[in-house]
Amino acid sequence: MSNTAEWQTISKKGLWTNNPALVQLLGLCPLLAVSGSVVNALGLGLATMMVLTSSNIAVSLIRKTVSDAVRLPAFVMIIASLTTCIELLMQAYTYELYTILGIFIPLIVTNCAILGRADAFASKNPVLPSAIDGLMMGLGFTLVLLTVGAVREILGSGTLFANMHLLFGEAARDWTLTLFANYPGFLVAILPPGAFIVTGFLIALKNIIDHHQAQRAAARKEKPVKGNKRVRTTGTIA
Amino acid sequence: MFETIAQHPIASALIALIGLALVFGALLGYAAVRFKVEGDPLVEQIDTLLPQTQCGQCGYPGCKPYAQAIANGDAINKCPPGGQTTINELADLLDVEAPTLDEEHGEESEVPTVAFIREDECIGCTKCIQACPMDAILGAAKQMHTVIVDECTGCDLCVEPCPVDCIDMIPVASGIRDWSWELPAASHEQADLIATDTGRGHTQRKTGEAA
Amino acid sequence: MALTRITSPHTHRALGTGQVMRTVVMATLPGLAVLTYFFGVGTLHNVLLASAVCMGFEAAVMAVRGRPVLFYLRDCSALVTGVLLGLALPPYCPWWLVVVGSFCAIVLAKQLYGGMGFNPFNPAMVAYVILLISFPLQMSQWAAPSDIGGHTPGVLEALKQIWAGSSIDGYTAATPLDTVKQNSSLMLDSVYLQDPVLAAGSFAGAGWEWVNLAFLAGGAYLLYRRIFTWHAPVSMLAALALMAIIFYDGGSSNSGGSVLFHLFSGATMLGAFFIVTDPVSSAVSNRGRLIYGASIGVLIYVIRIWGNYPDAIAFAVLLMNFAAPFIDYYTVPRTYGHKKSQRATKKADL
Amino acid sequence: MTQLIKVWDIPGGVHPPENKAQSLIEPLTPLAIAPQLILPLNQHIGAPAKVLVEVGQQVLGGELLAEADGVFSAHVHAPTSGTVAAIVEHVVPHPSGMTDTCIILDTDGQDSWQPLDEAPDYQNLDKAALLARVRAAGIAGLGGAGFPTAVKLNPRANQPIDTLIINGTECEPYITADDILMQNRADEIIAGTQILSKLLGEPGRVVIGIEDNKPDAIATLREAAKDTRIEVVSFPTKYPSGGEKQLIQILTGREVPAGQIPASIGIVCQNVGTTAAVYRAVRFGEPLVKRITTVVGEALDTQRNVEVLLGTPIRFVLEQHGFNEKKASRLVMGGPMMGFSLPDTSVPLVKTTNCILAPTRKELPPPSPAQACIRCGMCAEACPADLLPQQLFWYAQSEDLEKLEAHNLFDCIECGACSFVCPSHIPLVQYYRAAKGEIRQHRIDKEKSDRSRRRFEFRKERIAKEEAEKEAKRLARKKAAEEAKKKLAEQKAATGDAKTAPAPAPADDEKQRAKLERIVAAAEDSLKQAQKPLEDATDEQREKQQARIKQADVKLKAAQDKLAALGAATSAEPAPTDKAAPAKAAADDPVSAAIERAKAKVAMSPEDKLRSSLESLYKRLAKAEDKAREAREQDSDKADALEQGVSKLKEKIASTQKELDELTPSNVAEPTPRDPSTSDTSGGATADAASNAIEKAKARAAAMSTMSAADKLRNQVDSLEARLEKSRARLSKAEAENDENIDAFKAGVEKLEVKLAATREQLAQQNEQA
Repeated sequence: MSNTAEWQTISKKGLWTNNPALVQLLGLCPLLAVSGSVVNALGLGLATMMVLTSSNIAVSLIRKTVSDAVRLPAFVMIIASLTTCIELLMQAYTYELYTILGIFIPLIVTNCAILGRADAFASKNPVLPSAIDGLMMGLGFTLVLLTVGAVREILGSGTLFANMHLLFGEAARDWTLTLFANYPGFLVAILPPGAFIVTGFLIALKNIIDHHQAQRAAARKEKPVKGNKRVRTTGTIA
Repeated sequence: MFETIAQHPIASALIALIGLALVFGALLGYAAVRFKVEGDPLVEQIDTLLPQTQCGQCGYPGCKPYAQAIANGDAINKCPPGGQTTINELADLLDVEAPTLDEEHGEESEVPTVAFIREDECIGCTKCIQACPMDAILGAAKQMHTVIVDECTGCDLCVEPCPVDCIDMIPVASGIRDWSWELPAASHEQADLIATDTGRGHTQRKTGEAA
Repeated sequence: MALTRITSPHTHRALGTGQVMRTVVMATLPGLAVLTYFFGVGTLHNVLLASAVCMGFEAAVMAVRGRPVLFYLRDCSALVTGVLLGLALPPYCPWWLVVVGSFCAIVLAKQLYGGMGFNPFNPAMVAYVILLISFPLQMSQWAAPSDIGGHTPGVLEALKQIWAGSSIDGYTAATPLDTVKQNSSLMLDSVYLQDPVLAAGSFAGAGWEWVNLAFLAGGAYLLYRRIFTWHAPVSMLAALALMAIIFYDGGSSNSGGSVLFHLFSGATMLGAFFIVTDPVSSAVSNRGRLIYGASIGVLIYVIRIWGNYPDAIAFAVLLMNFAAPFIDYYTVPRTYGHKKSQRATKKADL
Repeated sequence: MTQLIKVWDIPGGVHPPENKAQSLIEPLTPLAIAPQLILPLNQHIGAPAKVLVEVGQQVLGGELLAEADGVFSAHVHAPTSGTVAAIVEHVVPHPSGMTDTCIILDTDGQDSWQPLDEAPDYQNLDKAALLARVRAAGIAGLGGAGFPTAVKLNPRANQPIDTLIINGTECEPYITADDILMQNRADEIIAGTQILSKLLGEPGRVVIGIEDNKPDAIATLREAAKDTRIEVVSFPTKYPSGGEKQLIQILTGREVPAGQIPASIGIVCQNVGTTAAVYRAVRFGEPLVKRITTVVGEALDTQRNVEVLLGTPIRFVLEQHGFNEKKASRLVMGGPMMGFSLPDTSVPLVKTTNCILAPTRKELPPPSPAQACIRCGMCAEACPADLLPQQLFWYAQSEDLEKLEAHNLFDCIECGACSFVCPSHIPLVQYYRAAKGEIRQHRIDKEKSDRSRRRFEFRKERIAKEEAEKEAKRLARKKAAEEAKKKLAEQKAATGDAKTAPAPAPADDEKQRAKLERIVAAAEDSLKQAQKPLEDATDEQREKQQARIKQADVKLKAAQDKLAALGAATSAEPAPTDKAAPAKAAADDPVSAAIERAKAKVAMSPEDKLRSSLESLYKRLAKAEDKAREAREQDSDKADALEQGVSKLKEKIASTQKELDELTPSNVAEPTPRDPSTSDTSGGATADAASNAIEKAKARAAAMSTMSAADKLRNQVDSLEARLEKSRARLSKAEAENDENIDAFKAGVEKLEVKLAATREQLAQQNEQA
């Protein structure tokens, strides 16, 4: 099972073709709510990624012992426990960020992307692929979160990487890039509508790229034989 | 009683949970019986959208089996006789995005056709009669066969079995009485054109018009 | 002989979309003139800049979409959006505010939804709201009307302010609606006496009453030309007046002022005849437009009195834009020969 | 007094520029007879008329050229004397610009008429006689729709008519044909109205409705109607108050329920032109061969109203009025709001042509390209049916047929008011027409696919049953054979004759019963199917449907009777019904009988074979003729198809006979390939799509025959060779697999070989000649 090709497809799915935020449109609530700045986005993204990976591993481990009927409650239980762990961790190490993200950390439990992966992938696959799937899905989600956060931060307050010390300690305090001096602040970008608009643009961009790729692929592909799948509806004719 | 419960939190929690489980279980069971769906209405709905040519180009022996297959998750773009219209309707019904026709299953013909038997050459082998899913071919052994045009769906299943190749698929005659207006071109395409009866448009450019 | 075959009818009324739009722009001229008279060239500059930028964005998007640019510019809908946005923005606001607003109006609110006829919201109002919540400071600085001895900047001075960003604090004044909003729990009479703008006016504040009268005149002209029906604007004004009557408590500023004050201050008339009547984003049938207009009227009063913002046209209009399809659904007229009107759908949607 | 009559208003409506004055300056003039008249067989709603004349036949004016085919059809008469030059496909006035069958009449200029059946005492005629005279005159609504008038004047008994409305509205711009008719022939209109009134059982109210922009016509008609109970009502001018439903609303305040005809609320509406034509038909026996048409437009030198013979080519009419082709932007038949543009000037003038409009570019400029809909709602305000044109437009654009129907698309009268006011110049009406066409097509497809599904399922069932029966039979046979063996052994031991038990007989009966039961089921099914659409069908359709139901009923009853008879028979003795006859035959040892038959067939010489097939054909013919006669008596619509079948059988018999004749003297087996192009065409107009298709194929073959004979032959040889190759391949494959149908393949190959040889020979001959 451990061939690289399979891992590659799993990775590509998580990062691009089946990206939870851009394609499955799952977990939009945290995506829209906390992507106001890069640091928020990164914090929540990392937390989600960790929960996703570990929950995938856990679910994959117990997939043969849990019966079908109770699988969803079991998965939710696992995810809830892991989320609590992460919450406690964040409380311990990045307290300020924890207070800023507030309710959205515990709300990771309800992120459908996590339960979705657990049910759709981890419950049917061995541990290693599940771990990779969780990691890549989480990474894909985090990347989208980061992009949206960056765009919104730039548009909204004219800076990038502000307040990174909340996550990386005091050394990161002066990472802040001020892109425009005396920026008046485009408040809408920071408000939820801005998140919707930016996410919409990102999805559109992805679709454009996919469309171009599909066109190129179609140009390369040879024409299939027409009608070769036909069967007789009237039985065999002698 | 109440005190014992209060004194044993674990027991009381268990009792509460079991009680809840019983109540909800009963509720769910009742709902399952009460709202049971007879058969699979989805298959019927899909079947009514399919063109019923029974041509087998989808890879299933008939439209109903394909409808069943779609209900079970097969692709909806395998029906060339229905063409894009059917795919769109199916996509509407199933609430998915409409794909284009899978060319592996054949291509949509532009005009409907019917089978026509060149009667002088027919040797009366009855093979086409056996092949016709519609019972639309009349004839008997050693007798000339003929197609009931109104019943023929144009599936062309009869063409291949004919030993003397005397069956043609001919386009259905369309005349003044079948004619209907065409939709005008989409408005942004019309920007350069003038509205015409044919819709596709006399390519009369605005500049040409002014001249 | 090859004759062109053309679908019936073969004759058309001369009124075209472009002409409708140009008539609307013409009808804003009296209002624009009065605004310029009272507040100086600021608004005129806004209107010109916004129109130009809006047309520019429209042309750019059309070019990107591969559509004939000139053909679409000729319908003048971008011009109308630009003019309305320019009228709504405060005079002497910085130039980038106008540009950002135009971008929001044309690109975000109009073209992203598919261009003319497809936008669910009024583009000018979307832009106004985005600017209002993003840049509250710049958006709330109205110049003082010349009537009360306010200083009306000259052309050069105005240009300097707009393009170089020098301060305009010197000659701004709170609008009447602002004044009433900020002075709660006072008697209206004393508010009126305190505030120079209100004091100088005869019923709704200096300058503002004349601006609104001018827009009313423009609207009357459009009604006369039958560019739109009377339903939406009249029902909006009636609803607003009714609300003002119902909640008028005889003089405290909590009640928000008299009927005349509500009808002739702020952007009431501009909204009633140029925003509410925007056909694209409003309800379709006449009955629907009555409901649509009345709801806007009620909302305007509600937001003015109990909301956070002094004026409310934009918010009220956007909220009712949301509701327009819903109104349409319930106001389908009864078709000839049918017993009762059909709801928009026979079958429930999936 | 008439001024006090209340009129209602209609919603919507528009006021396009009237442009009526220019054609009213000159008086009404008859137009000269054109050298050639083109008379389409379908100048009305309904089935095309059936041709009664032959090419080359001399006809007199007023002679019946084609007779109505069915209820919703109308006669076509010769407008003047002349010779039938051809019966061909010709471009007809239709928005599609397509062709239809027309009778081309070369006029002789004599205009000699056959004697007309006058009725000076028409007032004493009874309803049936009056109606017969109207029908005989071939009158179809002259207002534009072309609904056969006799049908409209014969409402069903359960629909008492309380109001007769004569439509003199003429709301379309430019058209003044009715106006000038009312001014000139008010007496005829009044007399015609009285006839109509009598035909409809003297309804309580008889109204002539005229828009108030025709004061002269109103005055003349009021004068003429002075001593009658006919009211002449004028009302404000507004387009489209001349629409039947709109006029009813204006004059009575009532609305025609959706999907129904005015007769359902007790109203009949007729155009003034039709009314005058009815009078002339009843009084003078004059068929409808001419009408008043407005010829108008700035591209003409003369603009006026003319009385012109039906079938006159538009080109002729235009030439008489100084048509300037270069100036014209288009040519419209009908008014500018609802008329359609003509593809060229060779089309004829028909019963429904009320106007020929030749406008200049300045007058009616070409439409500007459509812009985006801005939902301004002007269309909804203009719509006389209170529809939501822009919603319909959106749905038509996205082809959302369900929503279109939910928004009552079919209540759209296509008046064009919405397109007229649309500031974005969207061709709304075209969208609606296209959508309507698509919905109709969709319904037809749906019906067909439902039928297909039933047939397929039925077939599967039948095959399953057959399999089961075969299996059962096989078992029974086996058992019988064993028994027979046993018996034979016993009988051998005892005494002589063997008599087998008629075991299979009940099985056969069983089969018979099963078959009949299936027929009953199918009949019931089709009855149900026919009844279902009845509920939502419109009145016109309803009649047809009822006929179908009756037919299904009859079938069902017959089948049930048969089944009952069979049931009775099986209980009594196994042979009374004729269908059970073979059962009796099979009662003897079936195995030996079959072997005998097979032997006989093998032993038959080709001659005998032909003879036997001839015999069977004769039998079939007799049966088919019986059936056809029966059908004819029942007036079933299948009669035609059956008759065609009969004629086909006859043809086949003839050809078999010929073959047999050839075979008998020479005794050389040379199958003569019939050339498809030489087989005669049986009857021109065929409603049946099947024969149509065959006809087409034949036509193609005929087209092929224009190729040089040698080329044709060469082509034939090529295709034959290819096919022979294919057949041989198949044969060898079959031989390899030891297929049971080897014989068939062999026969095919042989046939092809013979044909190829013959064709080659012919080709050689041809080459020699060349």
